[in-house]
Amino acid sequence: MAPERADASLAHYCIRQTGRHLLLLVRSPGEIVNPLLFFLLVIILFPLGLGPDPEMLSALAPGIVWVVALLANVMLCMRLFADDFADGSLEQLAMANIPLAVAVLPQLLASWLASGFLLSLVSPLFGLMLGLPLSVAPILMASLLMGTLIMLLLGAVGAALTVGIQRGGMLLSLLILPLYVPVLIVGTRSLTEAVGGGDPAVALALLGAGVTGGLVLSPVAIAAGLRVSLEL
Amino acid sequence: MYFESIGEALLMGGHGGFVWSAYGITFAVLTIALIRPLVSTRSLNATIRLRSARQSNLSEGDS
Amino acid sequence: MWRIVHQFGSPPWVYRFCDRVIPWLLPLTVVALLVGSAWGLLFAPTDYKQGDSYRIIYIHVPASVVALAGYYVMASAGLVSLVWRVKLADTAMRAAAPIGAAYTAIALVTGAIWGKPTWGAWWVWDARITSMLILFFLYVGVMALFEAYENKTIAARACAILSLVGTVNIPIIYKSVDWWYSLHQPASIKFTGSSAIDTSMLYPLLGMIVTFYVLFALLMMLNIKQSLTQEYAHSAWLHKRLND
Amino acid sequence: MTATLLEVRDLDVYKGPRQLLTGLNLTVTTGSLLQLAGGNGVGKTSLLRAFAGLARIEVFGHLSRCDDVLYSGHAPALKGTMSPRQNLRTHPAGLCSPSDSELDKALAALNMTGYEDALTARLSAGQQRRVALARLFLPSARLWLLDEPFTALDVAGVRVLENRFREHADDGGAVIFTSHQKADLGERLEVLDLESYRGP
Repeated sequence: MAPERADASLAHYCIRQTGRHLLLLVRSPGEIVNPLLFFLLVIILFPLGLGPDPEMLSALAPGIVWVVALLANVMLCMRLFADDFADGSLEQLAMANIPLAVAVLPQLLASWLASGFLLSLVSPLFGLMLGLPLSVAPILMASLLMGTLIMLLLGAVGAALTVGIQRGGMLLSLLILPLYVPVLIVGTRSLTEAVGGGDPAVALALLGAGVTGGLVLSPVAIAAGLRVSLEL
Repeated sequence: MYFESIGEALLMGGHGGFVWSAYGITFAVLTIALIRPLVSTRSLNATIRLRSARQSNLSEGDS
Repeated sequence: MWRIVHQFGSPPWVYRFCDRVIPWLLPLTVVALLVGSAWGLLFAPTDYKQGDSYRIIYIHVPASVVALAGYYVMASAGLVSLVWRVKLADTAMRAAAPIGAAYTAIALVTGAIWGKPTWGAWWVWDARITSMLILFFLYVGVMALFEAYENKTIAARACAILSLVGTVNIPIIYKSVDWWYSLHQPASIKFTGSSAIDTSMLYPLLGMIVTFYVLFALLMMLNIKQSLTQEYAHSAWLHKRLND
Repeated sequence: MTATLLEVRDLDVYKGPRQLLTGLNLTVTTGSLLQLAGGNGVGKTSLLRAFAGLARIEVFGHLSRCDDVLYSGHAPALKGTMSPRQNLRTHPAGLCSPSDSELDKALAALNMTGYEDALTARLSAGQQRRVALARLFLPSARLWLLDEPFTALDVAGVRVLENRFREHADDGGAVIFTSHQKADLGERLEVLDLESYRGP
C-alpha cells in the first residue's frame, strides 16, 4: 500500500512535528508571550511587595526568579495538550505507528523552545531589576535553561493525566508542585552559590542530571498519561 | 509505672498538655479511619440483605 | 500484532480472606496500640534533655515511617494493576491512599506539637517535617486525581501512573530537602536522627512501629472489604455469603 | 492472497461499571468492508476505538491487528491556523509526508481544488470534513477504522467516498466504519449489528 519512502524515518517525522508545533505556536503568539509576560509581571510584584532596598532584593533574587519561573511553567503546562486533545490531534498522535513516548517529544521540544528557552534568554534583564549582577547572568541563564526543561517534562506528566478533565488546572498544580520542589531547591542553590561567590558547579551538574533523567523517564509517563486521557 | 501518681503522669513536668493532645489527636484520627469502613460495610450489608430478602419473597410470591 | 490478556483476580477469595482475618486482627491491633502507647507514655523513662515531651516520638516516628512505606505499598499496588491489569490491585491502591494520608497528617501534627515545647515554634522547617509535608501533598494529589475522573476504572489507571511517578521522585525530594536543610540550618537540631537511644526507650518505639505497620494492613483490609461490598453489591457470591 | 488484518475473540467492552458488549468474535481480512451498526450508545465508537487501540483499560479478551492502521474519529484533527496542505503534510499520524502532487490529487478527488492554501479555520464544516477525509485519498494504511465517515457529506461526497472504499478493498485493504444509514456498497458490505452482543 504505502510504498516505503525515503522520508518515512523517525527523524524526519520528529523534525516535521517540531516544525508543525513551532508553526502553531508562531501562528497563535499568545501561547509564547503569556509565560514571558507572566514572568515579567510577577517579578515586578516582589519589589513592590518587599520594598525597593537593593541589598534585601538581591539576597532574595535567586529564590524569587526561580519561584516565578516555576509558576510560569505551571501555567504553560495547563494549556500544553488542551488544544490537541480537543481537536483530535492527540488521538492521531497515538495512532502514529511509533511509540507515543517518542511521538510526544517534538511537541515538548517546541513548547520548551517557545517558553523556557526564551525565558532563560530574557531572565538576566529581569534579574537586573532584582539586583542580580550581570556577572551572574550566564549561571542564571544556564540554570533556567535546564530547570525549565525539567519542569516542562515533569509538568507534562501532570498535564497528560489531567487533560481529559474539565477545569483540570488546579488539580494539575496540585499534582506537579511537589515534583517541582527538587528543581526549585537545586536551581535556587546554583544561583545563591553564584551570587555568593561560591561554586555553582554541583547544582548545575544536578540540573543536568535532572534533564537527562527527565528526557529518558518522563516521556514514558507522559505517554501512559495521554493513553489514559484518550480513554475518556 | 515511671510516674508516682496519675496527677504527675498528666502533668509530665509541664509537657503533659502537648504529649496528651498529640496522643489524643492521633487516636482520634486512627479511630475515624477504623470506624468509617466498618460502619459503611455494615450499612451496605444491610441494604444487600434487604434486597436479597425482597427478591426471595418476590420469587416465592409469584412462583 | 499486539493483543490484550484476559483480566484475572478473584474478589470472592480476597473478601473471604478479609472476613477471616479481621475478626481477630482488629482486637489484637487495638490492644497492641493501647499497650504500646501506655508503655511509651507511662513506663518508659524520661529523656534527661527534652523531659517528657520526647514521648511524642512513640507516635510521631512510627507514623512517619509507615506513612512513607505506605506510599510504596500504594505504588506497588498501582504497578500490579498497571502491568497485570488486576482489578483488585486498583482496590488495594485506593484503600492505601487515604490511610497513608492519615498517617502523614498524624506525623505532621505530632511533629508540630512536639516542636513547640522543644524548639518553641509550632512549625520548624526541619528536613524530615518538610519532606513529610511534601509527601502529604503527593498523597492528596493521588486522591484528588481519583476523584476528578467519573469513570473509576480509568481513574485507577491514572492514579497508578501518578503514584509510580511519585515513587521515583520521593527519594529525589527527600535528598534535595536534606541538601536544602543542610545549607540553611546548622545541623544542631537533629529531629529524629539515629542518636543512640537507650534500650528502655527503644523497645516501646520498635513495638509501636510494628503496631503501626499492622494497623496499616488492617485498615487496608477494612477499606478493601468495604469497596468490594460496594462494588459487588449485585453479585451472587456476595448475596450467598451475607445470607448464610 | 487474503491476510487477516484484525482478529477478535470473545471480546468484552465496558464503560465504567456497565458492560457495553460481550462475547464478540470477528475476523477481518484484506478486501472486506465492514459496517458496525446498532442504536445510539450500543458501543459502536467504543468498539472502534478498541480496534484502534485507543481504548484498552476497559477492553478484555483477545484482540490482535496489523500495525498499519488509519483511524478517523469524530474530531477532524485539523488545525485552524494552518492550511489544508500544511495540515496534511504534517499530520500527527502520518509517518511519511505526502508529496505536493499526491496532495493536489487527493484534494481534487474531493473537489477541494483551490482551497489547498486557504486557512482551514475559514472553510465550512463540510469542507473541513472533506479535508479530513483527504487522508483516505493519499497513500495510506491497509486497515481503515472510520467513525461516522459519511456525516456532514453531501450526496456527491458520499458517492466519492463509497467508490474510494471499494477501490481500497480491491487494493488489498479493509475498511471498518460506523454509520447510521445503510451504505450503498453492494453485496460486498458485511454489516455487524452490535445489538446482538449487548452486555447484561
